[in-house]
Amino acid sequence: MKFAVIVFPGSNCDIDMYHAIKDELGEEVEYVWHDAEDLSGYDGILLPGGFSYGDYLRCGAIARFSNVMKEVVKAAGEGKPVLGVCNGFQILLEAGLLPGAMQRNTNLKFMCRTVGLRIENNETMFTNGFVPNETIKIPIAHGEGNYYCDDETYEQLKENGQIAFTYAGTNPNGSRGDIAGIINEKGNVLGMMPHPERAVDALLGSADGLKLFQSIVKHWRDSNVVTA
Amino acid sequence: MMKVKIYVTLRESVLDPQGTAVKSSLHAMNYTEVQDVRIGKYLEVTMEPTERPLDEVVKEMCEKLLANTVIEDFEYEVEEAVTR
Amino acid sequence: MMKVKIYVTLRESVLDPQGTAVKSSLHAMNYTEVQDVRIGKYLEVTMEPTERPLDEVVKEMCEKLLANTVIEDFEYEVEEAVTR
Amino acid sequence: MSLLLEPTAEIIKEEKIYSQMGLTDEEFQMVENILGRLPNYTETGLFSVMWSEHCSYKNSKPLLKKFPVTGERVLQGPGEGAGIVDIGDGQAVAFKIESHNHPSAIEPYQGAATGVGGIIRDVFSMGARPIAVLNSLRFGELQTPRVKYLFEEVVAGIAGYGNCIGIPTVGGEVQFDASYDGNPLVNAMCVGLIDHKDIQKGQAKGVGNTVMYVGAKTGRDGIHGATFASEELSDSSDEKRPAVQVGDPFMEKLLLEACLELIKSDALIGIQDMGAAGLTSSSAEMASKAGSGIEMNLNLVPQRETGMTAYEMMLSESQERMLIVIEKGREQEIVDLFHKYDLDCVSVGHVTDDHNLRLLHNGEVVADVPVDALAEDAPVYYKPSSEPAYYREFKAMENVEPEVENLEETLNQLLQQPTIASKEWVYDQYDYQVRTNTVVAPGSDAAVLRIRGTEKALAMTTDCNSRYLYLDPEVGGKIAVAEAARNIVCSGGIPLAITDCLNFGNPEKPEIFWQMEKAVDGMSEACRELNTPVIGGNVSLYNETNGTAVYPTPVVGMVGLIENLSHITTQAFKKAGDLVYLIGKTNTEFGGSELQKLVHGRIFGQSPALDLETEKQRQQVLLQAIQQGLVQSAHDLAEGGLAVALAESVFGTNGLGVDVDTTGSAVTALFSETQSRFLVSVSAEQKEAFEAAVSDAVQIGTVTDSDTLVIRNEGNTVIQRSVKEYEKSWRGAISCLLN
Ligand SMILES: Nc1ncnc2c1ncn2[C@@H]1O[C@H](COP(=O)(O)OP(=O)(O)O)[C@@H](O)[C@H]1O
Ligand SMILES: [Mg+2]
Repeated sequence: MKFAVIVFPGSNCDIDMYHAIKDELGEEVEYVWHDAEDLSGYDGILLPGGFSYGDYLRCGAIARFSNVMKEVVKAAGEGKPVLGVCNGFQILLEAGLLPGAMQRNTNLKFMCRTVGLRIENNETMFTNGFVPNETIKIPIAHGEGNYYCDDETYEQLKENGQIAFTYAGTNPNGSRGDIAGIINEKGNVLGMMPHPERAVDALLGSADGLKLFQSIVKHWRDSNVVTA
Repeated sequence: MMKVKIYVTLRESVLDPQGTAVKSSLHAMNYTEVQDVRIGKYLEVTMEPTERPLDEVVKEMCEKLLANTVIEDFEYEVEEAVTR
Repeated sequence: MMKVKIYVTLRESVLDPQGTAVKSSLHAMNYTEVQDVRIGKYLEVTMEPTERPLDEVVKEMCEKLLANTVIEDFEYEVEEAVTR
Repeated sequence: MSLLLEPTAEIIKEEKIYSQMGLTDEEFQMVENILGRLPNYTETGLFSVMWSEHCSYKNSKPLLKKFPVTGERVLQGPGEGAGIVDIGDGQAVAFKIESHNHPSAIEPYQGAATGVGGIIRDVFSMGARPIAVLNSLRFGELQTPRVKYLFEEVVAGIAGYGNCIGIPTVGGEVQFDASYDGNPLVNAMCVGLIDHKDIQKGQAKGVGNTVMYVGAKTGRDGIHGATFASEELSDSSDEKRPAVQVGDPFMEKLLLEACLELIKSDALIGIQDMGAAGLTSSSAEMASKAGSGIEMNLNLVPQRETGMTAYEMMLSESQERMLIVIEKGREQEIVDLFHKYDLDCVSVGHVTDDHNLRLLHNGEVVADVPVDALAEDAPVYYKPSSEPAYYREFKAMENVEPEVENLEETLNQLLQQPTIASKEWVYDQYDYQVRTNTVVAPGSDAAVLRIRGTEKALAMTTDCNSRYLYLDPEVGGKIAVAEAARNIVCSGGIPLAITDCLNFGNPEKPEIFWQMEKAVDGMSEACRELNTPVIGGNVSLYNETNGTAVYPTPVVGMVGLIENLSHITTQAFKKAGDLVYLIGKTNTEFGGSELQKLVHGRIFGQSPALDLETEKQRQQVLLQAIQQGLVQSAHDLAEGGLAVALAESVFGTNGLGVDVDTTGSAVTALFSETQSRFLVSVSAEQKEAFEAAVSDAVQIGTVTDSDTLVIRNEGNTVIQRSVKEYEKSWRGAISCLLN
């Protein structure tokens, strides 16, 4: 399986994402610059964390107008897995690929720590490797991870099983319904604040995030075996 | 040259954590008359004359980029700016 | 009840990285008429009648907390607010 | 237009306008002699910034000469953006520390943020990829709203810049003391990795080569920042406001990536960041180092504001800019490289052979001065030094134990002292993980980062106990270096070298100069003994508010090499049943200690003693034991002594406890701050092997699974309290003080 790590000016978790895929997952991966015109050669699209365009104005607001985003929208439409982590999640929200918006953490501070995440839906292409309600340890590092959506949207998210992860234990940032990650209705676009790519090596504290990437590969293999 | 003043505010139904924090600070500083604080953005955009009607252009810029209409409202005023 | 609208802007020669980034983004989106963007804060403070003159109180709040006068200027307007 | 307002050369002299810029009468006379004529306004400005303490080290140069600066691993000593040390396999580590004290006192968020930005530029201008930043902070007591504001904003500024640019902030220290009330200290350190072949120098070589300006546009920010940094703060310092700069970490991220791409180009001759004194220092220093000259046309400098004068452009301290020299004729490829990152890159001049800095503006020569006079040949002063009366008084005092009634509660109070309390409130705001190399995050002794693709890692720390330095600058200076080395060793690393930031008061006062002199003597001796040469640093003087100096605070930043990932060790106990050892004898030493401060509300007497030979021997033996895999956890004893070290080792272990028995007087055993001691845990199976390896280790107890901290003295239980309770006090203390 071949992944693209999209690099916006100001992305800074691009390298981490790249190494997670290449060194720990063992799949093909390439960096793709924000002005790229074509993503058709990739099977999965990864939007890494960081501060695209300095997070100026609003997180993800400027990046969403990059050239490559048209291609990301197209890939999402084709059903390819699209994963946005942290700033990548914020960009997906700004681009309208996922519903809702991000606000500043309720304590108004950036926070970096490892938190517990509950798998709310293990039947997605991103979570099929987890058991239902499993709790995993994944780092967060963000200043604006306070997920907001209106009541109607929230009910829909719940009903459709679009809530992929919630914070287990204390909600660090005030997000609605303890939401840490959501998927789109079709199930192929995931946005999450925690950083699975930072949890792929026990030396650094946790390897729980690796299962997420393995889930994507497994789903891809399964569906490609059928069509091949 | 035109100067467009744009005010971006959080929608009423959306909680404003920053405003709440500022309100408590003001109370702690004994400004007890303060009932509520809402914090938004104030943008000054200097523009050359546009081909399309200015209102149309400004509104579009706000909707597309300057405000996130999922949680924010915007208003604007246009001022004729003096040429420097 | 009074509604005080406060505009906090960066002082003239202070660098505005946000404004610069937004300007380039608007250019990239083909709003080439945009000459300059400066980004500041807009606060709406609802207040009960004050004992001291309102102007004095608001100015003090701005200087002490709401604006960072080392790099920011502020202006405000007072509006009689409707009681809710 | 404002050119017309600039005073003429004659008026500058007659009305002593130069003195407002910071030049003395004698210095102005020197300038006149060098030029053989009167300097104009711009030229006077060039000399005044370049001859400020911040750029010229005119008061500290004689002292800096005392530092040992060479060693078998040193590839680049002091004098460039950052020092560089060999770590084998063609790789090296580049690091440097720098102060941003005065800007942070005026505008704490931007002051701290631009301090971080500046030190990062120093490191990548050497060609190194920055891999970590650390900081060392000093504030007044966390009691007044002003101090709380400074503390919160400084931390937010460091976080704001470091997080955005995506370099992990992995460690540091924060101490609180009334002497820093009006003059906080904000020191930032950056560590970078580099391949030997990529090492760059800030040199303008090759007559005819092109001088290019890259990065952010120049505005009127921070004009005369370097001069400002060389003055005492006073109540009117707020009027210096225009000296405050705003940082743009996003721009710096682009500049960083572009410059690291640039160093791979053989068109590059030299590169230097525009830090203090901006365009002036970068151009003059690059030319002076290469024995050449530079001519620039200031009309070509990218400008953010209209109507800027030559004086303003040359003295501006706008951030996120670099000056580079490239081979003539290859300008376009360099321009293209920077344009890919949306950055300005323009040719502004060329290298000459006349050893002058010549500036053109609007078709006229606006300055023409010898570069050496600006850079290398700045005046040097040998200031008078005199031993302060307080020192003699303290020296004569006996070491006595403070009186303590309730040891258990005293420990609880010590754990809440902001200097000892958990700094989680601080480092929770720093992204210490980005780039996924951080193996030991903040919260242990030194931070540890693995070097991807190898089995090696780097340990790094900043340290300085300024209370000891106040009581005895020479011994305190030694302790600062030794403590940093202890932290490296406890993490499993070989101490390599140090960078230092000398934060002192006004050097024109003989008692302050004496403190500097003694501190440097002590540090130099420790560096020699511990084989950690000084590869770079920074001096920040005039740290005074309304005439009162801060404690002498020469912050030590140290980097160590961990030869194998398996050597990485932390301070936390690992499992119940492990044996707890204390290495090093304990004496009654309370001068400058946390207990003395707690009990008496002030510090006095003698600082703890330090024997460098013992220190070195213990560090070597402990490091060997760690490398042989005989040690489960290691922690040096610092503020608060053994009791605090025990508590810190058991915190965060989720249910472990400890039970130890001490000998001698309980107060001394628990809280004395005798130096060169370590707390180590060892698994029971390795008891013999460990004891054979570390002969002066004494077993004092065991790790338990009781979640209780038990300390006995001569068999009597003096402390028995739940770890959770102590941990709560320790973890919550700082946020509690802030609310
Ligand atoms: N300003 C800071 N920034 C980042 N980490 C910090 C800061 N202050 C303290 N820390 C971290 O907290 C831990 C304890 O600090 P400290 O008590 O100074 O340790 P030590 O006494 O071993 O030098 C260390 O891991 C240190 O890196
Ligand atoms: Mg330590």
